[in-house]
Amino acid sequence: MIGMDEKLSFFKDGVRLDGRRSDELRPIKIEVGVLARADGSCYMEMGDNRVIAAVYGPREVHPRHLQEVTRAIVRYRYNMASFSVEERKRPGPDRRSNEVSKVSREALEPVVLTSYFPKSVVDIFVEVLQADAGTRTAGINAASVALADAGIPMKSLISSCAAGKVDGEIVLDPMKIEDNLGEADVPIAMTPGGDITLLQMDGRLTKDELKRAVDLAKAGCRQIYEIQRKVLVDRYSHMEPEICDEAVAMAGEEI
Amino acid sequence: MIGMDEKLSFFKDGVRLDGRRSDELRPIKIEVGVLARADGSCYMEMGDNRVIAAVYGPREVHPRHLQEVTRAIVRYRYNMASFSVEERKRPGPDRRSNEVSKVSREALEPVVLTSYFPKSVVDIFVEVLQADAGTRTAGINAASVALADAGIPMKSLISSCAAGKVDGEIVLDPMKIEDNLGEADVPIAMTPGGDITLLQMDGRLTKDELKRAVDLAKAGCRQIYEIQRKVLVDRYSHMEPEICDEAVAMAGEEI
Amino acid sequence: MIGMDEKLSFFKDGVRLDGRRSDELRPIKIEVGVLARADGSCYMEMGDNRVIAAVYGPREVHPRHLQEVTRAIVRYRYNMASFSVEERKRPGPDRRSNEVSKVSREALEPVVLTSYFPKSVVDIFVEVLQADAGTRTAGINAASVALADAGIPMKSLISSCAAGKVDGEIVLDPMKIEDNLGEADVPIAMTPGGDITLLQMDGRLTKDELKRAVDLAKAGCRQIYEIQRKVLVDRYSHMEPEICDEAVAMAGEEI
Amino acid sequence: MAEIRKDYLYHLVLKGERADGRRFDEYRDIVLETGLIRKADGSALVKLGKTQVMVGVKIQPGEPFSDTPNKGVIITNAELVPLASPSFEPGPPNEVGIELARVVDRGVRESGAIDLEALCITTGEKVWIIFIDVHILDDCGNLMDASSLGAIAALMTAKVPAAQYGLGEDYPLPVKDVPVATTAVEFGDAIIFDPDTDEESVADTKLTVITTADGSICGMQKSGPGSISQDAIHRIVDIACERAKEIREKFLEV
Amino acid sequence: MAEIRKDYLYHLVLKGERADGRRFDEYRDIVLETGLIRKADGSALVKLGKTQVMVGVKIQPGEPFSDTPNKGVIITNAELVPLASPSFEPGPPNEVGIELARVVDRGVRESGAIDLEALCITTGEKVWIIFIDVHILDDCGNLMDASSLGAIAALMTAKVPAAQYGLGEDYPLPVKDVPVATTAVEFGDAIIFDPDTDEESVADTKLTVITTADGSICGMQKSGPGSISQDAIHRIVDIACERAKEIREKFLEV
Amino acid sequence: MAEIRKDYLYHLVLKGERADGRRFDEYRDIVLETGLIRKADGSALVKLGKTQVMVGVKIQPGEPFSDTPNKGVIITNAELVPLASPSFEPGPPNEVGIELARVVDRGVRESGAIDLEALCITTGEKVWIIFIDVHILDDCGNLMDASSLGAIAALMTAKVPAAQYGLGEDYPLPVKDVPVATTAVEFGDAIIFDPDTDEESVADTKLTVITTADGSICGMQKSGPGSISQDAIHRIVDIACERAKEIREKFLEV
Repeated sequence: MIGMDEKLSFFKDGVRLDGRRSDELRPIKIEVGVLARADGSCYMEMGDNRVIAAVYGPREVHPRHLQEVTRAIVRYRYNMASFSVEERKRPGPDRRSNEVSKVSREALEPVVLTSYFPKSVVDIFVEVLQADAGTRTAGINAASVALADAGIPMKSLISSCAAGKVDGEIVLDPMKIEDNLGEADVPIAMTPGGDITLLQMDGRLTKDELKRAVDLAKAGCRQIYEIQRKVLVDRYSHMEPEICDEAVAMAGEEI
Repeated sequence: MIGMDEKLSFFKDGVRLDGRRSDELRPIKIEVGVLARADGSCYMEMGDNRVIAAVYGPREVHPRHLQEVTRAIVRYRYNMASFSVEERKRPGPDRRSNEVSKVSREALEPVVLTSYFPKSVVDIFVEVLQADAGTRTAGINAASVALADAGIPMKSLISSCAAGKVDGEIVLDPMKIEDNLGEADVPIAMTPGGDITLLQMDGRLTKDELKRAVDLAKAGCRQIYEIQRKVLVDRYSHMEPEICDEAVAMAGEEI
Repeated sequence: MIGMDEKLSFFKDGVRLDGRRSDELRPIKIEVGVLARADGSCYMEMGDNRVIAAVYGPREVHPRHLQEVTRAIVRYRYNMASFSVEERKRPGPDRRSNEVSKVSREALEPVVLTSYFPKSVVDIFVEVLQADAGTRTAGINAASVALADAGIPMKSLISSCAAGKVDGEIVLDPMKIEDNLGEADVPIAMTPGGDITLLQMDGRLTKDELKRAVDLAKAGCRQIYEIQRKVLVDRYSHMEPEICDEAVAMAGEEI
Repeated sequence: MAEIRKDYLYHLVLKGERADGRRFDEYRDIVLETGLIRKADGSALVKLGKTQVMVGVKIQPGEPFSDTPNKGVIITNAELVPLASPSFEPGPPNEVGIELARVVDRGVRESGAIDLEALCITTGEKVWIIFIDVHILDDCGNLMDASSLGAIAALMTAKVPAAQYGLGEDYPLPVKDVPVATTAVEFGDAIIFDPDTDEESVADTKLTVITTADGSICGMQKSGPGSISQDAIHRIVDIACERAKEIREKFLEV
Repeated sequence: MAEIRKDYLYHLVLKGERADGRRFDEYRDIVLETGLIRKADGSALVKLGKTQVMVGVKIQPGEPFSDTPNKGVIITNAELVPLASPSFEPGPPNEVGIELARVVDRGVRESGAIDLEALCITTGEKVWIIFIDVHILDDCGNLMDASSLGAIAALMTAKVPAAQYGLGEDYPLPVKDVPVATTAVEFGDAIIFDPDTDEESVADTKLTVITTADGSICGMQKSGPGSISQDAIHRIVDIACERAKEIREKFLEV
Repeated sequence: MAEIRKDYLYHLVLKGERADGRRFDEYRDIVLETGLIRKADGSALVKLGKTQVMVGVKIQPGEPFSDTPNKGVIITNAELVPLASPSFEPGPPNEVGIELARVVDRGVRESGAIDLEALCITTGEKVWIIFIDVHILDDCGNLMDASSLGAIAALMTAKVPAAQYGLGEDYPLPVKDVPVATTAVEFGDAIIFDPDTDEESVADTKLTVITTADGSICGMQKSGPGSISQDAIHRIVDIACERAKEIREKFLEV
């Protein structure tokens, strides 16, 4: 992933170009319930990434033949706004966003209690308003909170972030320039209990480096989980006890 | 809408380039019942515009989920033949024809008695064979007659034409060159009673000019209405009394 | 179909460029039952053409509104692999493959006993892995055998090949260079009884030449039929008697 | 179509008759008007009985195909717009529309009707592109023959709009042959020409034969889910040559 | 929407009231933030009550249209993404999205807001292409006004990224006029501005009027399957000019 | 798949067995044939048990991407044609087909298997485009491994058709590494390699690991709506490296 000409140092005085340590996440901001029409929603910033997730459902499935008799289906649509990237992107799905939608859905499905709502659908929509490496992980984080906000029963939240390799070193949560010119990228998602629900990798790593990357990304997920949990607790602790209990329970019980 | 280089006079000796006065329509020709397969049809020429409208229905709705329980739905498809314009147009709908279809449908829906035919559809198809500014208004005029020819119950006919501004003057029914190089275009459609069912405007007008344009276009609609009415009366007066009565009643009762 | 510059002789010492006589087919290889998932399948080589046909069904029709109450519908999808032709072909159907699919389906429909399976569909899929003139006829031959392999009741097999005109002479089964630079191409398909179920022609022929071309192509079809029949008999003669009887009966009874 | 109607048509044919009184090899009335569409470079409205087809020809400069750098390009398209029949649906051409366009195209192309080399402007760079757009207005049967007739009539009256592109004066499109399509169906032993919608649906298999001015055949297409005997094929070809000659003489004399 | 809710809204209007307590000609609160999207060349987030719209502007070199070789190009698109409403579906823009984009485009284009000739780089070869992308985030009614406001606000704060393409220094997009769209619905005799989703669905016919800084009208669109009286049109135009002026002064002062 | 079949497979695994008698880390028989498609510049037919995949490679001159002006281009596509499985439908690739193509592509790209700089013809203008087309013929499970194997085998036997384009003599495509994909599923505590269709549908989550000749990992993909433990991941990676080595030695020795 790196060309000779573009060689540049990703570290200066022991810290990364944006001042982070190797094991440090970018600044995170999460707001829950930001949309009026959606059943649940969440706005998230991870560094320069800006994404919004909305959840609709459980609701009726169209077209009908997609219905499952014993459980709800989950749909996930990851979409980049035309203006979210350097060069204007044509509107609509491309091959990359199709793949991201698939793996993101499969990152969340393991915790959604789909058997509670046979024949229905839970629709998750993620819009990327600004992209700076890590939009799929930011989208999964936001979607997880939006699901909780929509009151969709889940075994737990899902938290997601990537680890990468730059200048031979394993780093947490690579930003755009590290991702473009780095040597590897390993996005993961996991439950608070440590089960991996998303795992992709590209670049080049030894077995040992891979292990360190997964360990580091898991540590990142744990930090993100604490933030997700706090946001939900803050939002629902002002509500009537029973609603609050349910949301907080979901946010917390598995940690 | 006008560039300095292209400046030319749209009036010569007080009349327009094609010899019309400011408040004069282009020559109109209407033929009703021109197609054998359609339930109702109408061919119309307005100056150099040549359009055909066909109506099918009320008939069953496909796909089913578009059905409305309490009323018929109305669909309208405005389509330009590839050879209808200077530079060959790619077949199929583009953004402009999608918008024209929408506003044209909404120009006719107010008079169609949709509650008479729940769960069904009235399909209106308009093909533009030659275009010379004003095809949407010609299409609405033809579609209105085709609806009557199909025996679709309506509160009244709809008549449509545009007013424009060229060389600072408000003119009726702009032709292509006036539309391309003129300063504004205001297509309208209306019931014989004067209710506006289509109104669009682009270009630049003062409030006063707008009022004069709408007044002029309404006067044009009234003339067109008389022609539409005459064509239907002529056609159905040779028929059995009851059919004739119905069609003529529809054509005439509201004036 | 021929330009002056490209003029070349298609015959040398009385035989064609690949050593065949005018009335000789290219080498044919047929394998039946080559796919595990399909209900019936057949791989076929005709000269440099390589095609695979699969049959699924009778099975349920999706979408439902395509169902026929009194009979099975037959679908046929002819598809060329991107790498099957000189210049890479964009994946997916184009206008040519749509037409080939239609005429190929109509070449087989006359012998499929569709009334045995109301409301169902018999799906035939033909993939061209390498193309060298005559893919539609190879596809029909393979599909016919695959239908028998799937146990779809048929009145008879269908056999297909083309005749062409090169250097003023009528030849059987033109290969690519003969097709590209020749003067006419006449693909046909027929039942063992001689009924024509596919007939197309392009190029330029006199009435007399057309007759000779059809006669020659029919003779080719009869040879192909013998090969198809032998392949099916060989395959099913090792099976339990009743299955064998049925397949062999189908393969043979009409000759 | 109702079974009873099918039986009726069959029985008529057994008696040597057709529902509209025509002889088996008789065409419906043909009306041909050219030049109605001023914005097209050539156009023709064909009425074949109640069937109505408008064909427009547009001619524009464009790039040649890389394997024929000194030849003009023909692109034929047919739109079965839903205005023309309750069975047509909006959307890109389905296989019926594609087949129609390709058969019309085959007639024009294989007959050598257009002198493509005369349409080269700069070898390998710029040639004239001929767009033949078939727009079906009313489908009362036998679209193949109506569309093919419209196409050659529109081409024969088309002008190459050279002046508009600074390429000299306009000139008539160079037409070298006059292909005519003739379609028939087999009804038991009978062969019926120019089928209307009912006859098409009863017979379910058509044969279209396209012939050139010198009586050669330049295109054929069997269409529909049935079979046809070789004998019928040759009988259709014979009559098609005659019918095409009549149509050519009546409507397409240069 | 349930019939009972419709009746309720109607009765409120008869009493001179609206469900959220606004006057008939009163807008919901407007919040406008520009420059939030660093990767866009201009951007604006508009909140109109609970309606939220993000507009991004991207500016790239490209080819001019052949009939305007010395003018920049404006391309406007609106995405009604399914995140924004239970009634929006994935897929290419439907007619509602297309109409929205075209009305936003009409305001920008017909007002002459952008000096297109100043966006020519090399006549006939290269000009700046302005992409205006309207991304609906939350549809709580009156997308036309919110999107139009977002578009002009994003344009007014946009920079032409010349440096990135080796075409000199970045400079602000030359904006010459400030079109503002104002939408109203007719409710019996009453005219109600800035309708929310409920009001839109009850009234079923909207009129959007786009005005320029000098009080001219540069675009109008009646939208919805009903009719409107000429009297209502002129009353809406009068108030639209006033409202647009207020919005321009409050949010769009250069 | 019927529940009863699922239970059966689960119970087998608990006993340390698989339905077809394989060990947990055992592959089905692999048959690899290259060069069958003369019209392609490289081709490979892979049989992995009953799974059959044909991969064709076409190499043509074209334009480079603007951000890599001196590098060839790889374009990978996978067609899950309906011939190959009752669950495949005609139409453009769905998300399963897209994922398959992208994982195959990832292996080739990230391993650096193709020396892209050696495929530059004229910097910024013309480079060789490598089209890798994966054509699934019979889906009996584990398409990822079969397709990846077919892709690298086709590439290793491909010739750059330079002569045909007047660009010198044909030469073998420069291949620098040999990525091999290995896929496993987690079944309770057991890890099962090279799953067939039944095993895929019971386990519902797969992990594909792509390794290079030097034992590095150059691509991974968890696929399916379940979760996987970190422990399982590392166990799969360990065995994948071994299996890949065997496959490389047996089938892909240069």
